[in-house]
Amino acid sequence: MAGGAPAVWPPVAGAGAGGAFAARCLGAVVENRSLGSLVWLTLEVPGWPGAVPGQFAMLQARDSGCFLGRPLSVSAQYGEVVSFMIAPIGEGTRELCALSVGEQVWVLGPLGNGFDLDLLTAGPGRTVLVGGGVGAAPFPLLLSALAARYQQTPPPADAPKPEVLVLLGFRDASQACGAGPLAGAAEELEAAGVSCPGEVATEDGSIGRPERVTETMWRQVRPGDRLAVCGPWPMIEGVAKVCACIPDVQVWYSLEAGMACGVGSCHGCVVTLADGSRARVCREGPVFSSAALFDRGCFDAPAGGAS
Amino acid sequence: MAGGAPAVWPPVAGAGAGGAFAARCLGAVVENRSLGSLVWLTLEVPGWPGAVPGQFAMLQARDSGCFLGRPLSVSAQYGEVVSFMIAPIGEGTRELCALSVGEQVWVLGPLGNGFDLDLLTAGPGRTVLVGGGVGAAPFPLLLSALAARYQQTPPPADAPKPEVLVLLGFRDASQACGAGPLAGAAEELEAAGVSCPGEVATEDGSIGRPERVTETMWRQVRPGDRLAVCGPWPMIEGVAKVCACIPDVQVWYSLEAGMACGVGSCHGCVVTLADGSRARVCREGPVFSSAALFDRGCFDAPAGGAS
Amino acid sequence: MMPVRLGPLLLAHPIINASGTMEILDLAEVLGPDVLSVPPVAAYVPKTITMDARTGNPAPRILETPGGMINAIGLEGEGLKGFVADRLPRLLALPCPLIISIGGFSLDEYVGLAAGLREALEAALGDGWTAKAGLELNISCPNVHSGCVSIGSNPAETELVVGAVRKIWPGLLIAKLTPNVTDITAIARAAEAAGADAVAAVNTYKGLVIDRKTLRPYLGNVTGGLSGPAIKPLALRAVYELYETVGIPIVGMGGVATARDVLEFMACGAAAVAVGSAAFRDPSVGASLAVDLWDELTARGTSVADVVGVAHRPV
Amino acid sequence: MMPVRLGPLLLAHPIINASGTMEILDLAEVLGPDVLSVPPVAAYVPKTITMDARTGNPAPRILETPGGMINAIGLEGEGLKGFVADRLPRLLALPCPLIISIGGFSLDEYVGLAAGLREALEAALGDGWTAKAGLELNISCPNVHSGCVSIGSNPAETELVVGAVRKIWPGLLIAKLTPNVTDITAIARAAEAAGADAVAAVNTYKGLVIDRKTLRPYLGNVTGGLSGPAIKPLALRAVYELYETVGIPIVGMGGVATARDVLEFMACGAAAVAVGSAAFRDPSVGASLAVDLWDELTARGTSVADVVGVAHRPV
Ligand SMILES: Cc1cc2nc3c(=O)[nH]c(=O)nc-3n(C[C@H](O)[C@H](O)[C@H](O)COP(=O)(O)OP(=O)(O)OC[C@H]3O[C@@H](n4cnc5c(N)ncnc54)[C@H](O)[C@@H]3O)c2cc1C
Ligand SMILES: Cc1cc2nc3c(=O)[nH]c(=O)nc-3n(C[C@H](O)[C@H](O)[C@H](O)COP(=O)(O)OP(=O)(O)OC[C@H]3O[C@@H](n4cnc5c(N)ncnc54)[C@H](O)[C@@H]3O)c2cc1C
Ligand SMILES: Cc1cc2nc3c(=O)[nH]c(=O)nc-3n(C[C@H](O)[C@H](O)[C@H](O)COP(=O)(O)O)c2cc1C
Ligand SMILES: Cc1cc2nc3c(=O)[nH]c(=O)nc-3n(C[C@H](O)[C@H](O)[C@H](O)COP(=O)(O)O)c2cc1C
Ligand code: FES
Ligand code: FES
Repeated sequence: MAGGAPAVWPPVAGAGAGGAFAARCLGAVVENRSLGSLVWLTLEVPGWPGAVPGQFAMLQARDSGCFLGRPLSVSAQYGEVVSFMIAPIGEGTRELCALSVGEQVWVLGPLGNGFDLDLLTAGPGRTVLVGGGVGAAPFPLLLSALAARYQQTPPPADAPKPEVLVLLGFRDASQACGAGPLAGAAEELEAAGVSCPGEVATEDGSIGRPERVTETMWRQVRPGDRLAVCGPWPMIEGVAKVCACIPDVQVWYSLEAGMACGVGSCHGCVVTLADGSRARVCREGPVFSSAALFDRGCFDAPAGGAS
Repeated sequence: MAGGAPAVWPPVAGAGAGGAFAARCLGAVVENRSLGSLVWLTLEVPGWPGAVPGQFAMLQARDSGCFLGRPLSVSAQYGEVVSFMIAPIGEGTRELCALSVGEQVWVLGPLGNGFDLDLLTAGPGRTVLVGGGVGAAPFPLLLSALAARYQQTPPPADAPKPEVLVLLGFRDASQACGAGPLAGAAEELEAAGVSCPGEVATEDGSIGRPERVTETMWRQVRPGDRLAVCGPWPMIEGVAKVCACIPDVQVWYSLEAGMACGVGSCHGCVVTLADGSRARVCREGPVFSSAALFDRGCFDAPAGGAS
Repeated sequence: MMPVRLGPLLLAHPIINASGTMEILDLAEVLGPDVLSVPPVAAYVPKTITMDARTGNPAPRILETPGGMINAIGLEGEGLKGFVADRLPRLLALPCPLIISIGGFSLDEYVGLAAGLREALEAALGDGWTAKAGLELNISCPNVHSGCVSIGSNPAETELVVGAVRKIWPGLLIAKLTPNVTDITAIARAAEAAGADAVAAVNTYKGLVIDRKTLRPYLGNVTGGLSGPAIKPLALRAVYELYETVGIPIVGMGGVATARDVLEFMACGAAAVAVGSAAFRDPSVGASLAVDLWDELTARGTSVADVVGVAHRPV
Repeated sequence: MMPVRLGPLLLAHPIINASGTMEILDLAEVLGPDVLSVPPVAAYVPKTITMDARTGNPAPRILETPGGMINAIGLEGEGLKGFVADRLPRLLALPCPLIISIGGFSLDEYVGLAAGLREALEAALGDGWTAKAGLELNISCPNVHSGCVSIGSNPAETELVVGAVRKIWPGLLIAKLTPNVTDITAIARAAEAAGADAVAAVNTYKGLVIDRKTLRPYLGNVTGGLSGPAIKPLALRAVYELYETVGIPIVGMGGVATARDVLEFMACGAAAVAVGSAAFRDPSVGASLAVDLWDELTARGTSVADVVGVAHRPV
């Protein structure tokens, strides 16, 4: 320990750029599919270790004009083939959405905590997924993981058929195409003996009910339900207000925040928790329980928020 | 005149972005052809007014990661279809060389003074084109213009057959592919009754003579010749030293310089002239006579230079 | 839509050019005379005029950098006499006001430049000249080795120079500030106290680039000034702080490239906004900015008057 | 190849991290423990430690800007006690030296932080601790509203703080300078006179970004610090000027992203070079830089010793 400087330089002789410890790797686009106003981008990512649903990766087009990567939820994975659902809202996401098959992307991940499937399926209530806009991105992976789980451990034959309810809110029909990739995973669930109904709402009424997803929730969410919620902060607040009025619901929120590093280094992505402390969305999150986020476990005072 | 503020704002009502005065226009790539290590990029440029040989344009890929355009000589033009010969040496030129058909490019030009064909063809001597590397870029257009000129005003039948001699120096065979586009224009000249011999040298000897173009010049250039020279500054100096030793040659040099604007606004692209004054390569050049550039019209003291 | 008032000058809209970044007479020759009859800016600012003719710094003088560029031109120019004889008459024919930038290497030179210009303007236009032409004191050029920049980094010297020029210059008087100081507001207060009608912020940030081959300084002048989008956050902060400090109008600049940039400068407190380096890639960008700004303001249902300084007010 | 000496510390190569840009213990949890056994840097610099725990500034705290980023973290952290109890033992297990950054809001706090760390280091390592751990005085953070930044923009206060810490700190002592001053060399001279072993330059450049919807300041803290490639020319100039002014080693930083950037800082005079924001997009960039720098030096047939300061010598 004394002294402490390793004797050789370069630290890992002959290891080439990156040395022994290469955090990012280059993935290659294998599919770029348009989903209305969103893009379903599939990459082959060498060495991808598999993500927990709700985890994300920092993506950056190889010849990006941006300085930093962008956090994007893992939407699906089959071995080293990983899919993302991307809304092209700014320079970084537009670059990614414009990539053609064969072009390369820097991938750092999977990152963050993800959803806890044990907690989401514990107890007699249903599992309810609530997504706003591209907030639906983690749900295909989450539904697949739930299906795999029920397949491995089928519910007791005498118990009531488990149910996973999916409530999605979009701006318009073109964004609602983001619901498409959930269909396959929902079928996997049905095949595993779990019913998986869903409802779509759009703000402009162009498809589904003309309402916000919080209004759908008033009709659909019941005491005892366990919710996985993902969307922009205003929606998180809206959902929390609804949940404050329904007894005995437990909620896990996946938050958005501007991120520079995604790995806990910059302290840029903080959210203020109910106890006044600050947590990094990329490390302690992106998934937070309602108890952690809101006083008395539900939204009645502006505790903070990531934006 | 008093007061002086025009009464309306926006200055040109309803004119949309750019107003009445739009300096740049968007061209579209119609061909991207590889020429060894160079790229022959052809654009359709709406409203292209036609360039004098030796003029250049400032090009910038539409979604460029660079801040500024890059100066590139016009290599060929047929109406609004304009070609450039580009060496991908840095970010700006690499972006341009990577463009696919249909992608767009900001074009500002044609700019600069260009070569004076009257001067280049006056007198009994030959016209000699000397190019180093991608310095050959303006020569296809220059040869075409010379051909057109001889076609319009054929040389008197009793005069000796006029000659345009082309001497090109390249780093290696892969750069020497840049000589290709000159062949067609040379044929035009021959068809116009002008002989157009040429010689290629490469530094590594991989094609043509294993020498520098200045060595070729010692063998080829004769008293009375009129030279159009284009290449990087070290070559310009080398050529000037040769020319200092051959009586009665007149030389016009097309210079390179880092440019921000290409239109005379930034004063960034200056060269120091023989009289100690500074000239903008983009406005007063890029073509300068040996008399303007060098003391006693030839290189014997380091007068300055653009780099 | 209200025009913008800077001292005795009235500007049709808030977009002007930054000194040293647009040679409008060259543009007319290169791109056609339209640029003179319908200028892309609401007031034209020529490159800083010095007392004597200067050849400027040795090449190379410019290089692109990440998100911007660096330059070390070194106030090349024909000097006061040449300007007055050669370019001033043609610039006075523009259908917009003129803001003439001057740079001195001593207090005497600033006063001499102002006096010379006043004389020329009076001769050309008579008494009404103050409605046509104003003055910008460049006390902030980072690319000359003595003179103006040291003045601009010292409040006392700034007050002295601005005060001396103020005595003999009844027209618009702008002090152009350098950001290469610990506290730009102290310089601005000095300029205001000495009677400046407005401050312009910012000039370039002093930087250096290294030649990748030789590993020596790339620019002939060793150091240069950084400009372009890279510096926009720094310039916005300067304008924001100035708005909280001085009562006179601010001409904001530094990295402006889009109408949103213009809005941002106005929100921080700029009454007028200058575009500089972005005009190098597009000489007509001023005109686009004016039109786009109009559209942006209309879309937001607001006006120039309401936007200026809005960043300082609660939502 | 010679290692790099900074005071009593020996670094295996010139690449370290910039304070506040790498949480190596988090990295180990996220990316695997290799990062602890083969760190990507030659010395590890934790985020600035303050006396008391701090929650830092309100969100949002970061935004990408052209060629870089802006941040206003506000020295969030567990405070001295938490650091000593929780992280210090694990950081001392790294196979490389530790350079601990501290930030105070008064002279007493700086001295208290140094004393506390000295005590902890002596307890953990005995007498040999100065070969393992050094101190960086952050007198330059632009994102807190009192304390350290005002110290770092004043030569006299700098001399006072550095001198007071020097009295009780026998190990490596670095003063980290702010570039938001008229003359960074005056601050560096003060630090050198007070006994600093080295200076680090630069911290971030004070800037501001505007929320595109509300047109109000975007960052919770209103202003923030600009970093990344956008500031590299500014930082190079600071290092260049420091090398002409002080005799102690310079730790250069600001926009480093490639081995060529490292070379440029070394050419300007940096004995060691820190990578900051670029590690956000690639946490292993330090390791790549070290390897690539080795290759670059080999290709140029030169060495660290020959390259440092070469920009000041004729070709
Ligand atoms: C854990 C996590 C998972 C995510 N998963 C997904 C996903 O699966 N799919 C997806 O499409 N998105 C996802 N996002 C959001 C995504 O990361 C952002 O949309 C993306 O970073 C935007 O980058 P950009 O360069 O396209 O836009 P930028 O231009 O960087 O804009 C980014 C955000 O910052 C705001 N912003 C930028 N500049 C300003 C300014 N000056 N004033 C005000 N606001 C400004 C924008 O409104 C926008 O919300 C996720 C985010 C997080 C944190
Ligand atoms: C009038 C004119 C006509 C031209 N015509 C052509 C043409 O037809 N075809 C063609 O291929 N090229 C032509 N050029 C050259 C061309 O403009 C340049 O190659 C181009 O601007 C390079 O831009 P870039 O972004 O690719 O490289 P950059 O990275 O911008 O490099 C540009 C130049 O600056 C130097 N440079 C950049 N940074 C540094 C540094 N830190 N240290 C040292 N040197 C540095 C490089 O060596 C290079 O020479 C012409 C130039 C002029 C002035
Ligand atoms: C090439 C160049 C030349 C400049 N010359 C001058 C000048 O002569 N006088 C002056 O006051 N400012 C000069 N400036 C500074 C600009 O006027 C402006 O303050 C600065 O560039 C910031 O604006 P920008 O980022 O939009 O370019 C010059 C800037 C550049 C890039
Ligand atoms: C998010 C962030 C946090 C930082 N925190 C600190 C800090 O705690 N202490 C410090 O001395 N510098 C801090 N800095 C400044 C960096 O150490 C460095 O000086 C600066 O970012 C310039 O280097 P770069 O351009 O490579 O990032 C921080 C920078 C960033 C971007
Ligand atoms: S994004 Fe850097 S800490 Fe979360
Ligand atoms: S490139 Fe701007 S003056 Fe020539």
